[in-house]
Amino acid sequence: MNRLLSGVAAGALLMASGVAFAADLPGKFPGVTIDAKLIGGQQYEKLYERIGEWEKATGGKVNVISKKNHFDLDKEIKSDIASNSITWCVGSNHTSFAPQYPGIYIDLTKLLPKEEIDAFVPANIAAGTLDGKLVMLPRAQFDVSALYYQKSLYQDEAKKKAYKDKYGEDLAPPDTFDEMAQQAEFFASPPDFYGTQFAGKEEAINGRFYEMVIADGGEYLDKDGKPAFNSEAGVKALDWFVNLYKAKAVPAGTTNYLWDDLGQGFASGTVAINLDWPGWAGFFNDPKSSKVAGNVGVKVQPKGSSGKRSGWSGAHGFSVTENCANKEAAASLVWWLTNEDSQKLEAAAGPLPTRTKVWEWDLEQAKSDPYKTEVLQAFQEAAKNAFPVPQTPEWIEISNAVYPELQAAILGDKTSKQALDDAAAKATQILEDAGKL
Amino acid sequence: MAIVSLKKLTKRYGSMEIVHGIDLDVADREFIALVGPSGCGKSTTLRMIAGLEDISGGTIEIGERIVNDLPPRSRNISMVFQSYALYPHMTVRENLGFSLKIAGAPKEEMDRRVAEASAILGLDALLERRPSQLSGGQRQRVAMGRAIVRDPDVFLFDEPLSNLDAKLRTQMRTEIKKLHAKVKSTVIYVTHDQVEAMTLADRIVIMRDGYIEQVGTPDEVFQRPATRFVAGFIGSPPMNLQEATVADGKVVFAGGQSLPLPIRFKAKVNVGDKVVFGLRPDDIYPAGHGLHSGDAADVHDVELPVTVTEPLGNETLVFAEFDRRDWVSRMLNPKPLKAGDRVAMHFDLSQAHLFSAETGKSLRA
Amino acid sequence: MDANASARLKRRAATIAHRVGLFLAMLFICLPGIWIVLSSLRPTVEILAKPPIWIPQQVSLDAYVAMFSGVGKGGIPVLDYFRNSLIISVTSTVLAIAIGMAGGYAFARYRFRGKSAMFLGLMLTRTVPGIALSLPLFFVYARLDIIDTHFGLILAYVALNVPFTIWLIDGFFRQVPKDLAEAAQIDGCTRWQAFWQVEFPLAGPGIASAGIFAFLTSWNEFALASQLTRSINSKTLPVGLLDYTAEFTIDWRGMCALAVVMIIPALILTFIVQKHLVGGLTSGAVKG
Amino acid sequence: MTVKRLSAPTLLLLPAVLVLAAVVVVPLCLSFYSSFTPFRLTRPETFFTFIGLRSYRNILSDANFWWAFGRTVLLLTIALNLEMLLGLGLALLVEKASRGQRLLRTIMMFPMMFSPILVGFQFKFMFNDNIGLVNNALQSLGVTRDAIPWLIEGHLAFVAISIAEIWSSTSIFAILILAGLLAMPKEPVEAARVDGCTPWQTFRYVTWPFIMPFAYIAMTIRSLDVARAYDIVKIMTDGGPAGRTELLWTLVARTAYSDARMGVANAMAYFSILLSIVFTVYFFKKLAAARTQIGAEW
Repeated sequence: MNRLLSGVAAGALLMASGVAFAADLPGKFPGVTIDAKLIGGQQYEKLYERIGEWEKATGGKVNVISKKNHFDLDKEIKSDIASNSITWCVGSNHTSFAPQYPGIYIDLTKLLPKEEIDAFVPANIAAGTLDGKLVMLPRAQFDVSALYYQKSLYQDEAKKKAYKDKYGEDLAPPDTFDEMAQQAEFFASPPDFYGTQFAGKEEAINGRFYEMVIADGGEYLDKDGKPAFNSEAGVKALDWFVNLYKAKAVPAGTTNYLWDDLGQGFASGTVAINLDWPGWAGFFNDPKSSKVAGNVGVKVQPKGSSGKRSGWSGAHGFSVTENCANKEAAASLVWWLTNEDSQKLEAAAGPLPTRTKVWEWDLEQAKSDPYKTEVLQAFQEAAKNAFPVPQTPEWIEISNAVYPELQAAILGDKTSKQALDDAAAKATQILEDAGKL
Repeated sequence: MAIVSLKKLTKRYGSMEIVHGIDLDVADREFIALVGPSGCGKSTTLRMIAGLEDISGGTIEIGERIVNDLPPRSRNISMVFQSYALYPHMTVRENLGFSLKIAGAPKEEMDRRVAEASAILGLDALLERRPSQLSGGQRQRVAMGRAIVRDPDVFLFDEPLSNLDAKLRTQMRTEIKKLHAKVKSTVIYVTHDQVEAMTLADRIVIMRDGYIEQVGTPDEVFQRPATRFVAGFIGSPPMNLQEATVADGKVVFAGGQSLPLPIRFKAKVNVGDKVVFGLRPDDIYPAGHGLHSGDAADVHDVELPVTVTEPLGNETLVFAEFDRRDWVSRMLNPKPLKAGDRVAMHFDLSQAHLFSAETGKSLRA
Repeated sequence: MDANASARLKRRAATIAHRVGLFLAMLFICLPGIWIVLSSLRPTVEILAKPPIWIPQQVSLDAYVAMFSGVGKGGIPVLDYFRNSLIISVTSTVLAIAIGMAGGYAFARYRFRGKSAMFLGLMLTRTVPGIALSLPLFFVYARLDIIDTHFGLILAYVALNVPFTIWLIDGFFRQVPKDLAEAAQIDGCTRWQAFWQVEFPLAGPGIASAGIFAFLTSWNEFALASQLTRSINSKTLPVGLLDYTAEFTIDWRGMCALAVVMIIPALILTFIVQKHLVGGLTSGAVKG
Repeated sequence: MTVKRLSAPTLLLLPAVLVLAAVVVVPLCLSFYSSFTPFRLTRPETFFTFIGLRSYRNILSDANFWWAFGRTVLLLTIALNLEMLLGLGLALLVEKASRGQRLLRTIMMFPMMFSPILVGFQFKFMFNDNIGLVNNALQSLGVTRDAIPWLIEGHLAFVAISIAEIWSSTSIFAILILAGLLAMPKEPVEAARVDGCTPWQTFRYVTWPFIMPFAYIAMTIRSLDVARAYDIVKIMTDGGPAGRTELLWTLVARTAYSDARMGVANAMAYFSILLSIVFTVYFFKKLAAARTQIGAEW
């Protein structure tokens, strides 16, 4: 019902504001057909209904030639590059994958008016810029993590007292990673209840590790692009994971968890604190899907030992290929899918927008809903500390080399230092092979 | 008119020759049996006639038409297989009518001919059954019925009775003979059982190792075997055959014992010739218990110890030791004998055969 | 008397043991399936409950309704996927069977040089893992411009299934006595007629079982399909399963519902032909 | 005529050969070539750089590769043998049942209807340490209090993968062995019983030799198709954690697509093909031997 209402609202807004840009954007492209590869998945689909409107407004036509999740889309794009068959115009893109194929997309600043690009949150534009080229325009699918927690735990007098007795501090949602670990251990009662959890494999663990290295004052790659995560800060960051695992404050299966396991774990009410993505906010508070509905608190991500908060972030967006025959039309479509109306449409369902105006609108909309306001405020705060993955084409490959080492340390096969040294050696090798060092 | 004529018919698999250029003429409406041990090439020959095997050389004529390269269906033949090869997914009626259906015969004709064949073979009650619901004998009859329905120039039988028990086999043998009398087609019948061949055929073709050893009427091949092989193959129990050397007026066996040289061979052999001496069990018998009265001109008597006896009721096969080997004799009007008894044996040398030890050919004039 | 009594007892014990064993085995086989069906009917909160809720409290068809309710409303283009899967699986099965019949017949009925080497060679093409094949195949397909088409996937599945169908069908033709085809030829059939009138009907159940194997392989294949399909033009159900996974989430209930939709046709088909399937694999003694 | 006959098998085999050449052989040649290049998906120009055997040398000296290789062999050996044993047991159980054969056989084949990828998801959820069915059941039944980390602990993860693999593939063994049991003549078994064999001896010396070819057929079929285990493992653990369940196929897939190092991945893939070939040829040999042993022309 909620969704329906917001859809109607978005539709109304669209009617109102559509006139403003009609002069230059979206433009007229009768007879032009744009082949597009789009990310598939229910939550992304709503936006694609707007494609029909673009077609009506411009006379162009959009032909969706692929719809898959980003991992498969990545595979597909790589196959296309390899077989020299990039015959399409518009592709879904993601800040984590984009650095792998900088060459195939055009610089959107050349095709779109400056004021349109300035309307985005600058950090998001920076994340989509590779070597000075704006390769993607972000849609309202911006991701940075914030802390979800079960409110009731912090209101329980017995727990408060026990915590105070044990640690001499008041029990409150954690502000630092150290506090978070301490509380996680305090709340944990395996196998029925866990203090926290983390995604334990692939880019997920590597990304979290990356985030914490920064928060602890370290660097992942130094300014020369050399792996630098086997520093003191790195060891401290990794130890955080190792100690939680050792203390059984996280589920034993956590090293095999990905995001979906985390979300479902928290929704099952068996996890106290969860550092997670904005996409889950609605899910966690929906009694149909979550046992903790009504009991969810959200807070900005904790500080590291350096006092810095850090937000490893990602954003979905759309890019236009160099091979595209009608780049103006393609750019117009990309703009259309990321313009204010589109972002409002998407943001209404929960995800974070990337346009400044839409943030404001979003907060305004949430006024009557305290939970949503809390969520948005927390994430807006979190977004201030956001940064994308290092923009090197080898990032994914490095990630694949590093994460098994992180897992080895967490599971106790290696010490943190040893694991990081091994990982750094592998990463260095990869960069050398690629001719980057 | 269905004369079958094979000329220099040869079959090779790669470099191996299975049938070595055989010649054979089969007269119209003749019943001819191809007989021989397994691997002698008789089935291959039949299958070449049927068109199921390519021929490697020579010609095959059926009804004065060369059919070398014609497919089976164009040869106007029918064949009864050892396994019967009934189509398991069709009823008896469908099996019988199958060839007509393929030929596109009208329904009335099909029904008529199936009914005819079924009447001849007594299959009326079985027409709607499937082969799996039939007994061995019934299947055999269906297989023959299927062959009859086609009204072929030539019937080919490939060991049709070998899957039946002894009693049924005898019975079916008679039926085949009757059938031939009725349908009057040319029949080529392959069997490894010489009794079948003898009882059924007008002429018998005895094959060995891809060669024809002898062609003749049952009487001819029995009485005048052309080779040692034929002599040993035809007749039950088989002919006693022993290697021997011709000496002055006698044949001396390996063990040193000897028999007089049969009179009719006196002019055919020389002293020192290596020969094979053959005498059928019917021509060795205890005095007074033989086919013949025993007073023929060329009879030789020896007293021999009995080793084994096989009583068959009306006769007893007596195995007696001579020259350290067992010789089989057929004793008519049997008298009780037991192992170890010594008995006087008549050797009817007028019926004896001599074959060249070297070529195996009969030394008879 | 004593011996008889104890033997009887033993036999009864064996019967009971057999029943229990059978029940446990069937339970083990069915449990994951039952669990999937249940999961598709229960709200996520119940599936993931801790402590577990064993007896379903709220059962609904919401997931199925959502699945069919169209893009943007929690739905996926399941009808398109279903249609693609059906077209691709059926066509590739029919083709694989046709080609397999030709090849199997050649192996069963003809002698030719290098036969066993040829046979092994054909079989070994099947050993190439899909994951090793997917990219080079993609290259070839990209050149031929048959990516994301039914034809492309059908071709791939035919190749995937042909070695196996040749092998099975070869075996079935061997079991049909050569005599029968020969008898048919003497009865006036051409070789072609003899094949269709006699050998084919007899090998029929066997061919049906080869067909089932081929169909299930195509119906369930993922590795190649995920590489060679891209959009609703050709995406099949197994690839469609991934629509329920996104960057951060898996809609387990929806996935289970789609899984049920996927399994039911295969289940019905197998139930119908299972008699032929086992019978086809056994059809041994044609001759009585 | 002779010419025509000669070409008949050729003609009959032609479609199969053509399809396989197009879909398997040509792409394989392509990938074989690329295994001698440093080919990266994202840099197509590398396809034309020739580096000889360097990829192979690198692989051969890579301990992780050999671990994956060994683990794959181990998984295949364990899984195939267990599948055969369980399939045999299942077939015997079903064959003995006097009623409900149709239903039982359908249930027996049930797992064949599950796409491997679905099997992967399903077992991943069932083995989840926190909310998975297995741990829930064990805890509810009071077997354990702990959350057993099925997919984490080295041996357990291997066990979990094996269970999923076995669950999904035992059917094939069961169905083929059942076919063998049904095709088996009854007389030898009866003879053995009269001759004083115990049920076990009857099975060991009479039944088993007869159904052995069927078991080997199943083995061969499975070894042709083992790589389908990839889908399962990919979803369940994807080789992790810390490479504890890394198999050749997961390694190849990650190297090929995620790392985009296609050249190296193809070199690895050739080892996995080799492995499949060795298994297949081995079982073919066994099959031939078993056939001649009982003189069954199957």
